Amino acid sequence: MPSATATASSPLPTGLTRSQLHDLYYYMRLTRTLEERLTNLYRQTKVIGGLFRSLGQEADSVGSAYALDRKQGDILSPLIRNLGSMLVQGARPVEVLRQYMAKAESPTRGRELNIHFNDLERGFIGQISHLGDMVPVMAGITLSFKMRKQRRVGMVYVGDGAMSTGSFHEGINFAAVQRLPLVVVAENNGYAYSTPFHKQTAVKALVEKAVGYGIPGAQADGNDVLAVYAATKTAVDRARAGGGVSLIELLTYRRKGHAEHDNQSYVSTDELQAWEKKDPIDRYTKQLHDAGWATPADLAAIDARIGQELDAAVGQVESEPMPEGASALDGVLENPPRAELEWYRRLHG
Amino acid sequence: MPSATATASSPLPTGLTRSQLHDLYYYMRLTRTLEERLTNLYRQTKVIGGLFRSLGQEADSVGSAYALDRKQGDILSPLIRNLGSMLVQGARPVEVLRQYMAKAESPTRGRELNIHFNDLERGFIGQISHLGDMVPVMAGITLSFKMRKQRRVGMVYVGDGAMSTGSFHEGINFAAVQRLPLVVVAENNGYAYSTPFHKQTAVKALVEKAVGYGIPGAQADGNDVLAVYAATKTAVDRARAGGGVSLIELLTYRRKGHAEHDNQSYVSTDELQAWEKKDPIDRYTKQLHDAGWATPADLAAIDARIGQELDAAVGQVESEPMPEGASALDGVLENPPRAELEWYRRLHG
Amino acid sequence: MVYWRTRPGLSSSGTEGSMAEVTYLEAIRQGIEEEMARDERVFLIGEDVGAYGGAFKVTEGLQKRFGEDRVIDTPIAETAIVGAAAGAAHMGLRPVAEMQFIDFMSCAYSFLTNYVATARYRANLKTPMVVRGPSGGYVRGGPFHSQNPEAAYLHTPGFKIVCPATARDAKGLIKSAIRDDDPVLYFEHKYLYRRIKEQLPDDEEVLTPIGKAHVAREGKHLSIITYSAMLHKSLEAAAQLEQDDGLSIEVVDLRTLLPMDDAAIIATVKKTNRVLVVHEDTRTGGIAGEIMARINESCFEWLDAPVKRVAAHDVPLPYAPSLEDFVLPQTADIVAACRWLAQY
Amino acid sequence: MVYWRTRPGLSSSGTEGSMAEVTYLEAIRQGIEEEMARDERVFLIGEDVGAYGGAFKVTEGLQKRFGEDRVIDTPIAETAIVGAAAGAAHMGLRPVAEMQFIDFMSCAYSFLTNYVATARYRANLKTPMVVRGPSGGYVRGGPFHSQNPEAAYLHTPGFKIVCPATARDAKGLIKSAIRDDDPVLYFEHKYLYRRIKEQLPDDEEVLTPIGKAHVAREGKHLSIITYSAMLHKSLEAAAQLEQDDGLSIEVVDLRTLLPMDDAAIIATVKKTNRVLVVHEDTRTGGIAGEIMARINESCFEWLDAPVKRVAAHDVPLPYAPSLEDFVLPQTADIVAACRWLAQY
Ligand SMILES: Cc1ncc(C[n+]2csc(CCOP(=O)(O)OP(=O)(O)O)c2C)c(N)n1
Ligand SMILES: Cc1ncc(C[n+]2csc(CCOP(=O)(O)OP(=O)(O)O)c2C)c(N)n1
Ligand SMILES: [Mg+2]
Ligand SMILES: [Mg+2]
Repeated sequence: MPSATATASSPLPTGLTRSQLHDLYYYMRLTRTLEERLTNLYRQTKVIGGLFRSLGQEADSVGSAYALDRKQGDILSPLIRNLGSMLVQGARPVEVLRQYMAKAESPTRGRELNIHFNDLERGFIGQISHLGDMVPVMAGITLSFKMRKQRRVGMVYVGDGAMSTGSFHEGINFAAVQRLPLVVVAENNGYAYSTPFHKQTAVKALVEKAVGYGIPGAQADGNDVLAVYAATKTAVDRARAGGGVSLIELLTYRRKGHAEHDNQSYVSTDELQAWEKKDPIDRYTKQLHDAGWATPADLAAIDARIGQELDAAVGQVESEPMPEGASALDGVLENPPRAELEWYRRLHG
Repeated sequence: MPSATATASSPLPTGLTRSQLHDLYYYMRLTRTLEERLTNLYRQTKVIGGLFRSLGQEADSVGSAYALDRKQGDILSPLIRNLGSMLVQGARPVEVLRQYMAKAESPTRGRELNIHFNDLERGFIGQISHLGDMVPVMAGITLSFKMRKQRRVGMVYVGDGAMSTGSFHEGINFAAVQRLPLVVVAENNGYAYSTPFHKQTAVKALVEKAVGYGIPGAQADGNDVLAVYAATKTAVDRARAGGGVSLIELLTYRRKGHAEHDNQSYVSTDELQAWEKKDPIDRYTKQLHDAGWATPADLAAIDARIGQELDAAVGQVESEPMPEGASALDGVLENPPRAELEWYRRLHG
Repeated sequence: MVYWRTRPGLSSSGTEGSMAEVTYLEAIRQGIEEEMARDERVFLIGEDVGAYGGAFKVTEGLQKRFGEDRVIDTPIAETAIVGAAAGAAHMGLRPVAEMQFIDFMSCAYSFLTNYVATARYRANLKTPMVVRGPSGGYVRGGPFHSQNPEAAYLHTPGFKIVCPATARDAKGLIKSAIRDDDPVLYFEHKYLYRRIKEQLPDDEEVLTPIGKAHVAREGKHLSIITYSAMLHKSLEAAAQLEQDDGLSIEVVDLRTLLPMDDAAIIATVKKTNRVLVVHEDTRTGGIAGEIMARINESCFEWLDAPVKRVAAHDVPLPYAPSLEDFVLPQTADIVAACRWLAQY
Repeated sequence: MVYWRTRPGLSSSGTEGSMAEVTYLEAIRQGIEEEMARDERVFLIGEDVGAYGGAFKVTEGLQKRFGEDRVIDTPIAETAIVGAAAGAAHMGLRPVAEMQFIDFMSCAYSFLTNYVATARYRANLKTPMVVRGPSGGYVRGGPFHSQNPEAAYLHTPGFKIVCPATARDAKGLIKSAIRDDDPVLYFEHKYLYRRIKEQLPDDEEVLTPIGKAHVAREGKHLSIITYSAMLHKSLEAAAQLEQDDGLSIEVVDLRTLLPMDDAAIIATVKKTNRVLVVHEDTRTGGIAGEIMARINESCFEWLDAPVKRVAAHDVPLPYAPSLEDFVLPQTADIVAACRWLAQY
């Protein structure tokens, strides 16, 4: 199909290799399959806390994160639906599984839920639940890049909903004034929980908000991983070159409820079906095939590899222990106040 | 001078009468003279707390407030530099003097400083110090207008500095989504305390922020009272007709320090002198004379009347008593918890 | 909503009228719905409260009944929510603002403490509004979906704070809160939402006065002063101690934290002379400190033992079950503390 | 900055080195300046802190010395300020964030309590940052320029909180705060800025350990536990009571509120057996409650009288002098309370 080829070939000038194109597929498929495994575990009540899916948004997460340069030490701040971005930055499925199952060896040792975990070395920092707050944090992280004259870039995700928060506004404005090397990825997936876009903001598109901060904005089809990559890469390059903050709006759609418990009663079947047809993985698969960048066998091999990886990971994590209760007490401060620890011992001893 | 006449005559189609034109002069002059009296009292250490001047910004306050319709029950929320707006809405100099001198009969009975006081009947609500917070409040007030299908309009002032706050963002966005009858007056006076415009925001003009909220924006020369009136009136009319929120940027300049204690070391003399030449009262006086809308005698009579009014007010207020200490205790809640009051009595009895 | 109606005569409370079994959550909804029906000035505002009926479905069906004007879905902007509520309240309306989780109320902390709490005092502005939402742990919600924010607001003069522990009080207090002329912070406990049920009268108005504690269990050896979900753990502990140790424990449910019912506190201290304060929130800076201070100030001579507190450990609340169980107060902790006090 | 230097030998503390008379405000500036000179990771961020030197001129001259990169003027956005500080701190920098008035810290309350305080615990992220600014009343500043926010933060695990009362501690604690690996809230008292002066060594490093109280005056009949500006009123009261009543009052300056120096509190209670807690903040939900709870828990048997508190009345602080004087604690209140306790 010529149209697909046209869409796919246009971003190629950004210089992706065949193996990188396969990478993109790998991360999208890994994201989806991992989430499917999590859904199974959730139904078996093995998941502690809610389960948040990014079904239909994998291209948005993967394509944008892929535009960062891991070797340069770029850092991104994902939201609950950016599992794909974290995987690109090197988060491992086994870590994600441990988190969701509250295992002792989980990155947060059973303290903070789901994908809220960090590794600044690999280049990701976990969000807190309070929406918008990661924007000022990433302003601070990129401020450190600027102060130290490092050529590193930061990326922060915000949903259509999160952009209504005061923290978003304060953080992006500060970053814009300071011309920090920050890419703000605005994920327009149509809803914030049950709230549709038009009850969230009176703008027609999130990219219009860039104007109010005096920064460049761009829009891309969030279900086209190469378009996402291209748009984000431009912004990342601009940031690295000292051009300051950009806002990239990715147009996509949340195909599941806010979390697994939400049956999406507020969404029409038509709408859902229309977006199912725009599935980013199906679409990319077709692009790869049509353009001859991957054979069905290539992709089947990737799928198989992912299946094996996840089988192993789930098997391993399921049998791991939960944390010891008393381990909950340490680590609030560098030097825990001694008197309080003694009191704990007395109470529980 | 033809240019002045041209500027002045253009807004007349908005339908101001000769006596209304005199009103505008009266309020601007009253604002300035009252502030000058306050400066004297401040130097005599009779003012409790800081003194905030609006020198050079009187047109901005007066022209915008004058666009409201007091008979319809419009309500505005002034900031510290909007004494003029409050006077237009019916605040009396004697109230302002009582506030600044912390008198027992002051509108807040000695509780909240300077012009932070309300009269919802007359149509003004006092700010709290936390910048930006009055935007959500005015969203709520205008929400009540909308819910009750009243044809009333609200107006809220924000400075170039206050627009960086999260509260501003949350409030204006909510109002925009709800299409509330609200006019947001953005006063661009070049500084927030010592912070110049370009360290506050990366936009070139505050009016650009309207885009990010999907609302109409307009800019006017804030030192031209008729231009201010015309721009604001358009927005007020739009709000009353159900057209929702507008943002009006008024370009002006803060000719004194942030408050009386601030010597403005961070401002160049050139800049100050340039703006002195654009003094809004001088300019309006000239307009009135040139266009034949007021004779020098008319204006001299107004000046004299103001002088007398203020002489009387200052004389009266100066001799008034401060509040009784124990009056500090009542009024935190509708029904004060009895036990606490008893405790107070015991302690102080 | 369909409530299971008990047959007349089966009603546990012994009143004559018709009764229905109502969960804590349904009780809140009933209270709101009755007030909305009774007073057209009452309206709801919050994230997803309309068509969706709120994250926990507390406001389910209300937009359908009362329209979009009276059940307003907002952007994600807690300061805008409480700000709009405050402005509307000044104009004579009676907003009920929902925080989707009470943890996000912190986003409106500045507005609430500086603007709302001071409005009457500094400006003679009436602000009859309610801020409500799900608080509390025991649901593996982690540090940002389990908070108990009462201590953060206790400190600011100008609020009333209520924390219902039973379905009856949940209904009675939301109704009183909506009718109150001052801002009321109404902290629901999400663990109780669907876990406790009560027979409530169908045809009689349930109103719980703000500012009045309730002796949930009479006793003579020792008093537990508590509120919200901890009432149930305290009652459990009291029952166990009666059976195992023959101890008679009085359990006082504060219900309202501000204004605090000093008279009820003093009465129970004078009766039993030994006090345990139990709350779910972290220990340091928690509500217990204030209660202990008041007891110490007003009836020190009546104490036969130090007042003790059982509270959460001073850490953000982890979500792993083993950790959450360790950090939060459990019935066994209350039992142990009571024994310690009884032997003192 | 030019400090007036005392002649050697005139120094009140009796040390050998060269001394200079330094106000509380200058002491803070010196502390910051020394740390900036010592450690290039330290930087300042806040509203008007640069060319203007801050609303109270605490940071005057520092941008000139250290450049715009290390003294950053920000938009009016407290969450952005502490957020940027936190992010930079994660990356190994050591930000000192100024709140122009501490009253505006409330605007960053959610970020501070949810993000900053929990970062180490939930995510093993280091956040070595200081948030500082002018707190306190007695300056006719009204409800929004006089606040004492310590109680609002005491309640959240994860902060250290310091409240210096003397110039020496102001310097010593800001330096320790900047070197600390955890977030420190540093509450200055604006009434003290230019009203107290002290001889400080020029050539010796002043470091006050975080977490250690200081016995500012030894005594045997009664203890006052206090901090910040109330130290001075307490010392005044103690002197007066010694002279007029022959009472020997011990005055303990907590200096740090979190972690609280339990050992020092217990020691003074065991020594004098009578305690008055004095703080400037409002009574209900204030710090005194926590202190009283700890005393009650840890040394109840040593008390010969109830612990009492002198604090501000539970109202937003009015600006009219007659009202502010009535609402805030005065030396006479402390004297009266001490007499009551001594006679108990
Ligand atoms: C400050 C704040 N208020 C409310 C919430 C509750 N909440 C969690 S996710 C969510 C919706 C988020 O929508 P959006 O930003 O569009 O992201 P999406 O879920 O669509 O990816 C809400 C309201 C929150 N986390 N933070
Ligand atoms: C949230 C908040 N932070 C800080 C301050 C301290 N402050 C008072 S006025 C002011 C400058 C305001 O500038 P702008 O909004 O431009 O108004 P202008 O003074 O120029 O009229 C600042 C920083 C405040 N009042 N509120
Ligand atoms: Mg969304
Ligand atoms: Mg300004």
